[in-house]
Amino acid sequence: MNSAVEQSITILKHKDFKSDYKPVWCAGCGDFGVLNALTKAMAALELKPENLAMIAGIGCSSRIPAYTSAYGFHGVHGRALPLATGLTVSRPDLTVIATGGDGDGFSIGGNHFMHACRRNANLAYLVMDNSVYGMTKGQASPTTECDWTGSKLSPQGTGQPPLQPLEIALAAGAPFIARAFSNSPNELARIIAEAIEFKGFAFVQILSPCITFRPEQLGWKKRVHEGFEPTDDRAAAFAALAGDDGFTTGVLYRAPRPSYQPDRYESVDIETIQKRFEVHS
Amino acid sequence: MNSAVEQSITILKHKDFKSDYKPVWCAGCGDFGVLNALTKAMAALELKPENLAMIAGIGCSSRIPAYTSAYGFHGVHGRALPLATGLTVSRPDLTVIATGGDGDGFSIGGNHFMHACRRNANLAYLVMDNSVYGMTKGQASPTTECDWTGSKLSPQGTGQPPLQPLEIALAAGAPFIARAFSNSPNELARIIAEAIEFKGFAFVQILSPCITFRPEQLGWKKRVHEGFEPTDDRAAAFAALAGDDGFTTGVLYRAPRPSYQPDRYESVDIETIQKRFEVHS
Amino acid sequence: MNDTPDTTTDLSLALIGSGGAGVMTAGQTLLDAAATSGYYGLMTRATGPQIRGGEAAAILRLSSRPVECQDDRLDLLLAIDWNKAERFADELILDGDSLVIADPGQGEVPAWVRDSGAHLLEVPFDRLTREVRGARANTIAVGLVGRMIGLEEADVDRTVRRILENKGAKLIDAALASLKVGYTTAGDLPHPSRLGGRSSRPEPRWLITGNEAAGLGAVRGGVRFCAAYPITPSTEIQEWLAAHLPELGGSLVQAEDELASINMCLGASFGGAPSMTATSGPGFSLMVEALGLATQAEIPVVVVDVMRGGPSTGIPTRSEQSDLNIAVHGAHGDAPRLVLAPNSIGDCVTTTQWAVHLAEALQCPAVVLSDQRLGQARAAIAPPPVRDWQARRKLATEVIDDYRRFADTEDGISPMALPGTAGGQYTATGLSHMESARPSASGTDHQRQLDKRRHKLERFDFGDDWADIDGDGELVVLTWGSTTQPAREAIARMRSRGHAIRLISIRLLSPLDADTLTEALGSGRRLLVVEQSHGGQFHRYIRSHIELPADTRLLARPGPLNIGPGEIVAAIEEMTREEAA
Amino acid sequence: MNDTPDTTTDLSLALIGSGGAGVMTAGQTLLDAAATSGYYGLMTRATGPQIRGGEAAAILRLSSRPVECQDDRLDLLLAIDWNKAERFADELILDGDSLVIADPGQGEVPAWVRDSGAHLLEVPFDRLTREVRGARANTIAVGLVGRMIGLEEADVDRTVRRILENKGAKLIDAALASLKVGYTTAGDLPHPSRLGGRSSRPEPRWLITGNEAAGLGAVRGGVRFCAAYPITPSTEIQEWLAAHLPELGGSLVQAEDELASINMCLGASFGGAPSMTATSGPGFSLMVEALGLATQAEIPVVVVDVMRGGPSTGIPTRSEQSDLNIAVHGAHGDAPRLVLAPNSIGDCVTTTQWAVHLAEALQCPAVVLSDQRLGQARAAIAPPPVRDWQARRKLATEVIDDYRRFADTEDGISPMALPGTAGGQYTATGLSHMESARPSASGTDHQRQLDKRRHKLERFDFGDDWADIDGDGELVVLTWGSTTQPAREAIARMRSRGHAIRLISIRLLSPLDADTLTEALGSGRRLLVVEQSHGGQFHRYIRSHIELPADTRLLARPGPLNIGPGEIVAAIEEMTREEAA
Ligand SMILES: Cc1ncc(C[n+]2csc(CCOP(=O)(O)OP(=O)(O)O)c2C)c(N)n1
Ligand SMILES: Cc1ncc(C[n+]2csc(CCOP(=O)(O)OP(=O)(O)O)c2C)c(N)n1
Ligand code: SF4
Ligand code: SF4
Ligand SMILES: [Mg+2]
Ligand SMILES: [Mg+2]
Repeated sequence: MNSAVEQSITILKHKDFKSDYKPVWCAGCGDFGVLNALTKAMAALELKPENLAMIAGIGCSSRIPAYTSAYGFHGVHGRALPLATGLTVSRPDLTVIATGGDGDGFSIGGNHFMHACRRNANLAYLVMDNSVYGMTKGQASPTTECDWTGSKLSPQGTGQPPLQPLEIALAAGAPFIARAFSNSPNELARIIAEAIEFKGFAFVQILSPCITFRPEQLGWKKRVHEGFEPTDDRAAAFAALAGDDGFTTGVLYRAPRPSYQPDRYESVDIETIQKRFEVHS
Repeated sequence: MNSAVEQSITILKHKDFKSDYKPVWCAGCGDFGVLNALTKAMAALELKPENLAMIAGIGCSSRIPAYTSAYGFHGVHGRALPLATGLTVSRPDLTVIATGGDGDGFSIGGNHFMHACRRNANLAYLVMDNSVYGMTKGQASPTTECDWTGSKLSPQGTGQPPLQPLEIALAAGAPFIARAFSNSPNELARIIAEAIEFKGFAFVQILSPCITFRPEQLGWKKRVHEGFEPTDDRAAAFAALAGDDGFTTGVLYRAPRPSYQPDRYESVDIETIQKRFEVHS
Repeated sequence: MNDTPDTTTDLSLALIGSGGAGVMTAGQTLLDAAATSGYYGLMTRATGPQIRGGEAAAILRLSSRPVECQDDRLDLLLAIDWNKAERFADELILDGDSLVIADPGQGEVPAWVRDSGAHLLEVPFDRLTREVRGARANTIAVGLVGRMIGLEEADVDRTVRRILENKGAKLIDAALASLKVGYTTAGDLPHPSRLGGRSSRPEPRWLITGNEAAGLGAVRGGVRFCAAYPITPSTEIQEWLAAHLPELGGSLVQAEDELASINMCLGASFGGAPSMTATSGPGFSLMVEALGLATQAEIPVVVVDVMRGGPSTGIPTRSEQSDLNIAVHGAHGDAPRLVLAPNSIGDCVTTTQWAVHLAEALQCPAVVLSDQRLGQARAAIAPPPVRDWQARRKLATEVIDDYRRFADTEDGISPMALPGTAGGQYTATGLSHMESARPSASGTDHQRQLDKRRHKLERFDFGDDWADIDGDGELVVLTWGSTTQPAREAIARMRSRGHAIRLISIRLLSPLDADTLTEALGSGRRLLVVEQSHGGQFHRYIRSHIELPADTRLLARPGPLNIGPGEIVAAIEEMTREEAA
Repeated sequence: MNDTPDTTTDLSLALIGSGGAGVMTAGQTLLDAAATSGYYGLMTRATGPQIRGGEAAAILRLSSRPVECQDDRLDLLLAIDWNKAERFADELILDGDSLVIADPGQGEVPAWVRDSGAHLLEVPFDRLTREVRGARANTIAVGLVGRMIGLEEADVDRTVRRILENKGAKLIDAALASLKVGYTTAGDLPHPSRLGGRSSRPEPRWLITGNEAAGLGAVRGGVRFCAAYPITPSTEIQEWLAAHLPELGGSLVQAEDELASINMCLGASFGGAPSMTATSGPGFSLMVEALGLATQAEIPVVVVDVMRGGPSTGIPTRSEQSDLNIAVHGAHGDAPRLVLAPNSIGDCVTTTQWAVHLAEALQCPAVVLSDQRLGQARAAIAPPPVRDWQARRKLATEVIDDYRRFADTEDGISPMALPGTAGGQYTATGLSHMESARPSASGTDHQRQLDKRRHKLERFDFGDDWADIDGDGELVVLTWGSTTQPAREAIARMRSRGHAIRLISIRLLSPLDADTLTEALGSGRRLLVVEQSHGGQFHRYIRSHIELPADTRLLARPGPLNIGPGEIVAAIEEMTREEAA
C-alpha cells in the first residue's frame, strides 16, 4: 500500500472535487462509494479540478462526471473511451479519466475497450461493474451470471458465461489492470490514485452494487477479499486469474510501456506544404 | 489428424462447392488457398451446398461467399457475426460459416467477435488474417506489427502491439480455437472441417498472405509450423500461447459446452396471448 | 363549485407523491377498476430525474367513451405528499373547477396549486394509515378517489384482489381494509363530479400499453425473431417479445449493441424468419447502415422506434415526434423504405402488424415510429380490429435453373430463395448487383435495380390504410402519430361549436403517395399541420412531396410536454378568427 | 478527318490497358507534362472489379482554359491492349472524329470501337517495346501521345525525370529511351489535333486531387486533429493528413472503426483542437449518433463524406450525390447542422476550409459532401483563392463566476471553456440541459436550447459564399457539388448559341436560406435542377424549403457514370424546344 497517498487522503479536502449536483442515484447505490474514493484520490494526488477531465458514456455510473468539480463529458452510450482517447492524445497536459458501467464499457463499448487496451493512450478507465444495466431498469449485462433470471429480457437467464474483464484486458494488452470494491474506500482510493498516476492505459474494474436491481449484491461485502499482487508477467497474471473467484481485489498487472502518442512536430508552415502542389514549369 | 476426413477430401468433388464467379483477388492471394481448403472440407463433410450459409462482412477475404456454391450473405463491414448469429439461432438446421478478414473481424467487428465467443452460437468463424486491410489498399490492421511503416496512414508504424486473436478468443470464452495457414492445404481443410463439425462457436485464425500489400508475407511459408495440441484446459491454453510466435498452427483449445440456443416452444396461439389483455368484468 | 355531485362522462385526475408512495400502483389500480366497471381510460406516468424513487405522478383520464389522450386540465389532484411536486406544475393544470386533495400534515400547498383557484380538501392520509394495521396511503387514496368518482366498490375490491393475487392473504386483507378507509372517508367529502354514462352492457375492453400493443402487432403479423438492446422507452416491447416469442416457437436474443441487434435480425430474416427489433433514437441512429443493407439486399425487417426527446440522449423518458427525418432519410445512398406510424395505443397493434406484412411482402425494411406517449401509456381500450395481414414473402420454392434473386419482375418483387432450397443459392449483397445477385458496377445494372426497388414500393396497392381520414370541411388538420388523438379531440370540440373540419392522420409516411394525399387535402382548403417537433419535420417532409395550400399553418413544438387538445383548438381558433376578420 | 494537324484548345483522350500495363502512370505523366507546358487538365481513373491489376482506363482532358470535368467524347483513345476493354464502352465515347491507336498484335478491335466510326491507327507497342532495353509500352505511349498532341518533348522528358527521381539512373535512361521511341513513332503518324492556345506566360498552376485539396483546406482552416478509419474513396484525405498534420503540430489516430473515429474527434475538439474526420457513406452512417451529440453538446467537428454509389456498399469506386439526405437529416431528434459541398477540385480546398471555420465559429458539426468524382480526380488547376477563414472559437478564457456553458446569448453562440481554464468546469452532455449544462427535462430548458441552437445558425451572416451564381437569363440551372462543372460547361455551350442562362450552384446546403435562394432564383424564371441521385434528393430538399417555379424540370440519375455537359445541354435544349413549340 502506498502510504504517502493514504496519508494525504486524510489531509486534503476531497469535497472540493465534488460538484453541488445531487446524484440521480438510488440511496445505497455503490456508485456513491466510487465518487467518494475518486474525489479522495484526486485530492491525494493534489490535482487541480480544471486540469482534470472525466469522460463517460451513458448509464447510472456514467453520470459521475457532473458530480465532480472537474471538466466532464457525458457522451453517448459506449463511446467514453474514444472521447477520452481523442482528448488525451491532443491534450497530453490534462489528466483524463474515463468512467462508466459494465454495459457501457463491455457490451456496446466492448470494441473500444479492447482497442484502448492495445493502444495504451494515457488515461485511466474506471468501470463501475454491477453486473446489470441499472439505467434501463435491470437487464443482464456481459458480466451478469448466466443463470440470473431477474430480467424480463432474459427470463430464463442469459445462458452465457459472464465476460471476464480482467482477462480480456490482459489478452488485449493493457499495461495496468486492477480490481477494487466500492465499499472498500481506502483500497479503492489508493488503486484509483495509482491508475491515474500510471502513464498509459490503466483499467480498474470496480465492483459497485446496484441496490435496486441486484439487491443481493449487498452480499458482495462478504465475498470481496484483497489478493492480487502486482506482476509484470502476463503468464503469471493469467495464472492468477485462473484461480480467481471474481472477488479478488488489488492490482493484478502492472507493466509500464511507453504510452501511445502519435507524432507531432511543428516544423513547417502551411505555405511550405502548399508549395508541394505547385507545378514547376 | 483425422484420417477419415483426410481420405474423403481426396475422394469427393470439392469443385462442386465452388461457384463459377472469378474471384476479384490478386493472383497469388492467400485467400485462394482458403477457398480451396474450405470447399474441400465441405466435400469431405458431405454437406449439401443448399444447406450451407456463408456469411461475411467487407474486405477482399469477405468476398468468399459468392465464390462458393452455398447460400451467401455479403453484409456490411464488421457485422458478419451478428448476421450469422441471427441465422443460426433461427435456422438451427443449417450449417453456418462466418468468414472475413482481420480488419473486418478484429477492428470494426471486434465487439461482435468478443461477444460471439461468449455467446457460443453454433457457427464456425474463419478469419483470413493478412495483417492488413487489403481491400482499401494497404492500411495497418489490429494484427499488424507495430513497426510496419508500409501504410501512408501510419507512416511511422502503428506503435501498438498487434492484437492476439487467439488470446482474445480464449479470454472471451470461445470453446474451439485454432490457427491454420492458407498454404498448408491439408491441415487447413482438416481444421476447417473440425470447426464446422464442432457444435458451438468455432474460431479459426487462418494466416493468409496479402501478396499485394504485404509481399513479405510470402516468407510465412517458412515460419509456419504445426504445434498446438488441443486441450480443454484454459490455463494450459493460455500457457501455450505465452510461448507462441504467432505461427504455430493446429487446434489450440477445444472444450465443448452446450451451444447457445434461446428457448422456443410452440405452446400457445396468438388468441390465447391476446386474452391476457382482456378486462374481466 | 357546488356540493351536489354532477355526472360527467369524462374525468381527469392525477395522483402525486414522492418515491415509494406508490402513486403509480394506485393510478393503475384505478384505471383497471374503471375498466372493470366498463369505462375507457388512459394512464400516463411522469417522474423526476432520479433513477428510482423520485417524485412521481400518475395522470389518468377515465371516460364512458374511448379516450387516448389526456385532457388539458385536471378535475382532481390528489397529493399523498408535496415533495418536489412543483416539478409537475407545467403538466398538471388546475383551475377553479378542480378539486385538490392533500394531507394537511405534508406541509404547505405549492404556489401553482394555491394560485390556481382549485378547491382544496384536506385528508389526513398519514393519520388514516396509522389507524389500520398494514394500511398504505396509496391504497386509501384508491378507495377514496374510487368512491368519489363513483366507481363500484365491488369493482375496486375485485381489481385489488386480482392485482395482489399472488401476494398472500395478509397483504390482500390490509389492502381491502385500506380501501374501506378510503370509501368511508370519501363519504364525508363533497363529490363534485362522478363518472357516469357507461353503457349498461359494457363492450369488451383491453388493458394494454402501446409498447405491449406493438409487441402484439408484431407477432400477429408473424414476427418470430427479435434481437434487442435495451433502451428507454422501447424496452417494454423487447420484454413483451422475450416473454411471448418462445411461446410461439420464435426466439429473442439480447444483443451486445444495436449494430448487432439489427444485423441479427437481417441474418434471421435472410433465413426466412420474419424479424423485428425495437429501439429508440440513439439506437436507431446506430442501425441506419444496416437498414441501407436491407434496402439494397432486399431483406425484410421491421424496426419499431419508440421516439423520445432529442437530439442525442435528449430527454429519454419523454415523448417527441422528432425522428421522422432519420426514419425516412437515415441511410447513405438512395435507400427508400417503408415508414409507418401508429396513431393510438390500439393502433400500435394494427400498424405494427401492417408493417410486418408490408416489409415481408415488399422485401424491404419498415420503420414504425411509435413514441413514448403511446408506448408507455396504459389504456383501457376497445380491442383493436382483427386484420388478416400476415407475413407472406414471395418465395422461390422449387429448384430452379438460372435462379435470379433480384429478377426485375412486373411488380418489382423478386421471388426469394431461402437457405435449404436446392438450386436457389445466391449471395445476398450490399454491393450493387445484377439480377443474378452478382456484384456489378455497371450503370445499367445499378439503375435497373434502383428502379426495381422504387417500383416495388410505388406499384404496390396500399389501400385505404395509408391514413385515417375523418370528416369534411373547409379546414384540414393534417397530423401523424401520437398527436392524432388530441387533434381528433380538438376537432370534435370545434365541431360541437359548429365548425366543419377534416382530419387527416397519415399512417404510411413513406412511400408518400402525393396524388392520393393531394386529393384527400382537396382544393381550396386551408391547412393546419400539427406535430411534436421543433424543426417542423413533418411539415417540411410533406412539402417536399406536394404543393400545400396557400394558407397553411404549422403548430410544431418539441417535447417534453405533450401537445394537448386545447393547444390545437387554440390554433384552429386563430385560423378561423383570422378568416372572420 | 484530315491529316493536317488542327489546333484545338481542348483535348480529350484515354489510355486503356490491362493490369500492370501502367496506363494510370502514363496518364498522370501526360497530365503533369501538360501542366508543366502550361496547360490545365484533369485525369480521372476507371478500373474493373479486380482488387489490383484488373483492366484500367486513364481518362484525360487537357486544355488551355481551366477544365474540371471530362468531355462527352474522346478525341483520342490509345489501347495498349484490348483486354476487357468493353467494360469501358459506356464511358469512353468515340465518334467519326475520334482517333484510336492500338497494337494490331493485341487482337480484335472491340465492337463498340469498330462501330463508332473512329479512325484507327495501328502501332505495334509490343514490338517497339522489344526494340529498346528496359522499355515499357506505357512510356512509349506517353511519348507518342505527347508528341501527337503537341507537348514539348523537353517538358515530357522533364516530367518523367521528376517522377522517377528516386528510382535510379538505369530506370530513368530506359524511360527516356522509351519516350524517344514514342516521339519517333508519332512523327510518322497523322496528327489530327494538337493542343494550343496556352498563354505565353503561363499562370501558376497546381497539380492536386480533390482529396488532397480537402486535406489542405482542413489544415488551412486550422484542423489539428484527425481520427480516421480507411474507406474508399476517402482514404487519400486521411493519408494526406497523416503525412501533414504532424508537420503542423497536430496528430492523426487510426481508429478501430468510425464510431471511434468520430468520437475521438469530439474528444479532441472538447479539448480545443479543431478536429476532422473523412469517410464515405457506410462510415458516415455509423457517425450519425455522434453528430447528434455534437449538435446537442455544441462541439465543433468536421466530417468530409466523399460520396460513392449507394445504398449500402453500393459501388465503392464510383461517384454519386446520394448522401445529401443523410447529411442533412441523419440524426434522431431535431439536430440541425452545417452541410457544405465543394463544386470543383480547387473548391475542395475552399469549402473544407470554410467548413472548419464555420464549425468552430458556430460550435456545431459541419458535413462536407465531396464525392469520388472530385476526390479521386487529379487536375492541373489555378491555385485556389486565399481565404482568411480560420478556426476561431468563442472561448471563455477568464476565471468566471457562475459559468454557463450554454448561455443563451444574442447570437446563440456561448463562450466555451476549455479544460485547463480554472472556473470554467462544466460537463458537456448529450442530455437536454439548462444554460449551466446541468441536465434538465424541463420543457422550458429544452425549448430554449433548441431555439438557441437554431438561432445561432439562422442569425449567422454566411455572406456571399453560400452559392456560386453566374450569368442571368430566363432559365436557371440549379445544382450543387460535382455536377456544377458540367453544368457550367453546358451553359457555356448554350450561351455560345445565344441562350441566356443563369447558374446557381449551392455551396452551403444547410442551413438553407430560403429568402436568399428565392431571390437568386428570381421570379418568372424556369428551372432545371441537376443532380446525380436516383431519388432526386436535392430537388426534394430544395422543395421542402422554397416554392419552386411552376416550370421546374429535374435531371437526376444515379452513378456510376458521371453526368456530362452534353447530357445537361440536352436537358436544356428540351426545355427551350418546348418553350418554342
Ligand atoms: C445507443 C444506445 N443504446 C441504448 C441506450 C440505453 N441505455 C442507457 S444506459 C444503458 C445501460 C447502462 O448499463 P451500465 O453501463 O452497466 O450502467 P449502470 O446503469 O448499470 O451504471 C443502456 C442500454 C442508450 N442510451 N444508447
Ligand atoms: C463502415 C465501413 N467502413 C470502412 C469500410 C472500408 N473497408 C472495406 S474493406 C476494409 C478493410 C478490410 O480489411 P480485412 O477485413 O482485413 O480484409 P482484407 O481485404 O484484408 O481481406 C475497409 C476498412 C467499409 N466498407 N465500411
Ligand atoms: S439503479 Fe442501481 S446502479 Fe442505478 S442508481 Fe440505482 S442502485 Fe445505482
Ligand atoms: S489486395 Fe491482398 S488480400 Fe486483397 S486480393 Fe490482393 S493479395 Fe489478396
Ligand atoms: Mg451496470
Ligand atoms: Mg486483412
